[in-house]
Amino acid sequence: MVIKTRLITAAALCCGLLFSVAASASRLIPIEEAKNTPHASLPLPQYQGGTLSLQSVNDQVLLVDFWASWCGPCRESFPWMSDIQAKYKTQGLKVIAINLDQDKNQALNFLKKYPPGFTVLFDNKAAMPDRFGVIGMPTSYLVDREGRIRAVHTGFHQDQLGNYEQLITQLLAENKD
Amino acid sequence: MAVAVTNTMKKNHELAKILAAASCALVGGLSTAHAEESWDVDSAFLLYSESDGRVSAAEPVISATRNYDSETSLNFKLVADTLTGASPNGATPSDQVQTFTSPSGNGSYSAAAGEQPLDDTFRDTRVALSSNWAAPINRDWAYGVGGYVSKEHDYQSLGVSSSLSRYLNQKNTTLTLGLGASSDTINPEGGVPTGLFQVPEDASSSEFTQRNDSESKSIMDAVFGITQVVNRNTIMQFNYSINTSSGYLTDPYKILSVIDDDSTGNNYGGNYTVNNRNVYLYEKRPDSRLKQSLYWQTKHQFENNDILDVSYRYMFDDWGVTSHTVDAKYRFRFNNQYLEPQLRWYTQSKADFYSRYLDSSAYTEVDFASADYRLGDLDTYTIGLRYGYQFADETEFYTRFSLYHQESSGDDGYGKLTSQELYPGLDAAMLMVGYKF
Amino acid sequence: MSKRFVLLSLVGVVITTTGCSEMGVKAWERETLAQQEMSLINEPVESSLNDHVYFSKEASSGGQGFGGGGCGCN
Amino acid sequence: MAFVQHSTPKLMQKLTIEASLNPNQHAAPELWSEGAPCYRIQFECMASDCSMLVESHRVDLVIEAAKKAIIEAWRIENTFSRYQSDNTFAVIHSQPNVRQTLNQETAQLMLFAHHAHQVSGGLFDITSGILRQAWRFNGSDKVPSQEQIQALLVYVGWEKLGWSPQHPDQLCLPQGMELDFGGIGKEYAVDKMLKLFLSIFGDVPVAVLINGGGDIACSGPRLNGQGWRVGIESLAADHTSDQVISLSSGALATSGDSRRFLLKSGVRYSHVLNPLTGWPVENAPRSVTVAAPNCVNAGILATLSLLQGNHADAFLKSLAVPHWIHPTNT
Repeated sequence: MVIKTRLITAAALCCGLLFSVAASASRLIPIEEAKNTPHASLPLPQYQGGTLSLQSVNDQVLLVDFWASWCGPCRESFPWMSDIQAKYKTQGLKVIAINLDQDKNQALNFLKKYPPGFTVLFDNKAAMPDRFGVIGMPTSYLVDREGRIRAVHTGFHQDQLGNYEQLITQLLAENKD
Repeated sequence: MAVAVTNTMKKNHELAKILAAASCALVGGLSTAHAEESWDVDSAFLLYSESDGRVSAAEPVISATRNYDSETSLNFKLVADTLTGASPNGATPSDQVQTFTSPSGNGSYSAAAGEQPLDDTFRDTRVALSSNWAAPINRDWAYGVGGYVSKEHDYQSLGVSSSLSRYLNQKNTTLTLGLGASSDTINPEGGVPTGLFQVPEDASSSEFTQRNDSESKSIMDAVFGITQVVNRNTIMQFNYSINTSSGYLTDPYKILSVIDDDSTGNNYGGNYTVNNRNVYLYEKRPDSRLKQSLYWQTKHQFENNDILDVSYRYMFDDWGVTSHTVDAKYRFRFNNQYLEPQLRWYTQSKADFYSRYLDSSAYTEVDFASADYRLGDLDTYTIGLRYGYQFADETEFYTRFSLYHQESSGDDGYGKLTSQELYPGLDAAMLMVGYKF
Repeated sequence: MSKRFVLLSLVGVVITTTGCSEMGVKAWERETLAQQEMSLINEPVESSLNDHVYFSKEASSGGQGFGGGGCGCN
Repeated sequence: MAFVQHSTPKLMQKLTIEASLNPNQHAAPELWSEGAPCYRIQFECMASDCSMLVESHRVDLVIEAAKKAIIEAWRIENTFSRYQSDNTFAVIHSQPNVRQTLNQETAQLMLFAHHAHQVSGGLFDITSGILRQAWRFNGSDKVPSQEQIQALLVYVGWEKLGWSPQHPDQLCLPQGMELDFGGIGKEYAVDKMLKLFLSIFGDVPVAVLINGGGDIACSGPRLNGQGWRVGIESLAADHTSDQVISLSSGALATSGDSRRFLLKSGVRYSHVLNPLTGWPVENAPRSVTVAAPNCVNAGILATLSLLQGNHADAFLKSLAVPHWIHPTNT
């Protein structure tokens, strides 16, 4: 009898956990509350050659994604970022994936295996992520045409892709007026 | 008018956004990305063999894990094992031939003079299935739930477990609370013997005929742990765990010898006899046990990619057992191979009621007694070597060979008993072969 | 002797955990920790086979751990 | 709508699709070569001629992806068809007045219909299909009586459904009411086809445009970086294309049909019905084509603009979406 009640307590605990999972839908940060992109003037070497700073990209919506070759969800996000870049290029979206591998060679090997359909920059000394506030891998930031951070996503979750894309389309539409 | 137009514009703009979002949700975005969902299987086979023809075991295990994403997984594990051989029954060796009633009461086995009494009717097959589901709740919390069932011909166990983890400090610290409960049923061959009763000659005795068929026990577990990332190459864990068992905790097949302690007689130190029969008693343990342990583990990767894994456990319980365990592994890593020497040292002090034998003058007065060497003073050592080869398709073959050595010690007895080997050592060899795919 | 030991270990745990906030790494510094080999129980099958052997040969069992640490990927 | 073609097409093969995956017994799709690496696949679906234009150097993947996409289109057609006895549509309607659990796909469609209903102020309503029992747009002059319409309107109205967006898979359908997914089904099928098609190719370069009877979605620009040339069909009898646009991303959808109308006492009644009144929308354009990121989105905007009647153009202009309108002509 004693064991029974204990088992029930354990089961109750499990159920409580399962039902506490909450869905969250994210929205754009209002312009008044949005912060400017840090380190916007810092030029970083580009995989495709030359260097690029975030502020040198004019009048485009940016998806700035921090990633590393050893991070599984980052790998999963690559095809999606290629797709989204192709789909919204004409409407002014630029996907910039900033690599944070300590060893750049590992990133180069990775990129050979998974060719990116978007811009890749190297920040192998990790100058950028601290002030961006990266607390997980990958973390991506949606930057509007005025250089303000309007959305942050930590992680890459298949079930939130619709939501990511919706925010991008909203941001692309915003400054067209 | 101008205001009205602007309002309509705004409203329609909002409308367009909602429809864009709704259509994206309906079509499910455009992604061609595939989550890396697959079954990872680890299958292994263990051969365990004790020296002097004691227990040998064959144990195949297959574990399959489905990873839904980096944090969500479902695992199933199936283990089977078959044991054969002989196991010490708890009686002391003697200068006479000893004959023992088999556990079922329907036969007997004997030990020659000076020989360890081994119960060679020992034979068992076990099948166990366990399953575990682990998933995040949100960025800061994760949980796991699991179940376990195992069956052998005289033992069944059913358990559940759950865990809750909280990530702190940018996932550098993880607090975990784990809870487990299990309910076991024992239905020994020949029924449940009465503790500290004399082992009868055969199954016709009332001790046999009045036995219960089965007994049960329940176990509750709680673990509280902290996992801490120390630096880029080092991770550490501390656990405190508490485990309570209650119910039938006795080993129904273990007995004790009663030794004649009449120093004036000529059987001093020999088996105590009543009606010309040696007196052996069924062992009896308390019906509850509270164990607590502290566990520390550290893993460190060196500049050359080798990995050192060290752990220490201190355990103590209300039976008076305390133990220390140190386990160390060092993995030399080459391109697609590794070599891992392993060392383990374990020492325990005996339980309060452990007794290698009972004195004839006092055996009727004890409350609990067991001569099971596993509750005595014990030191064990394991030395092993594991080798693994990773193929280009990320499958892995591995093998491990290890030697296990046990040394028991304790009171050497008196009279004739002093010439007997009361604390024989044990050596076992283990070979494991496995494949991950 | 054993009681004192317990006390010492507990003190050890407390000291180490209060020092935790200064330990740790940034999300992008987990390259090594992300390796499967660096998880605390990286060979669960071997561990479970060992546990089974030691469980049936010794008076102590359990106490070992579970996950934590790792890649910190989200 | 038509595509501007240049080279002479050549029939390469008919694609064989297992009969069980072709429940409506469509003719086998045809694979045409338009001069490597361009291919065209012709197939039937939802009573329309449909096609896919593909640019790829991997003809094996083209065939595999095309088959998968066509099977998906036929599945959607069959699932929501009003003329089957054993499909999802039939199952839903066979259980009136009880709470039933919808499958995930239907629940998603319901959510979409809900959003469209909300933002259109009730003008878009998938329960309004039943009004077609009174209105038959076959060029005749049979205008139903107000009593007839009134009797049907009892069974029209999204809010009469026992359904809420909080539990999109729970539905209680009042007796006599009907859900009509036809208004979004074709666009939905086109988007799903595109998604499935691209998933077969993975990282292999490909450009594809899918035309589901005038509703179009493309994967992006063609392999040479140029847009797809799409002609927006003239309503003139000779079908000469009067406008050619370049589509390099997203989708196009058209609403309106010159062949479906009622003419009575000089008034041309469009086939677009206002679910609030039960009457056709007056002065609606004859057709509207809208460009949007996906076909479902383009389709709903085109439909909503038709419901605005003669404000269609202003409506679309306020949304700042690219669009092409054929005005009402009498």
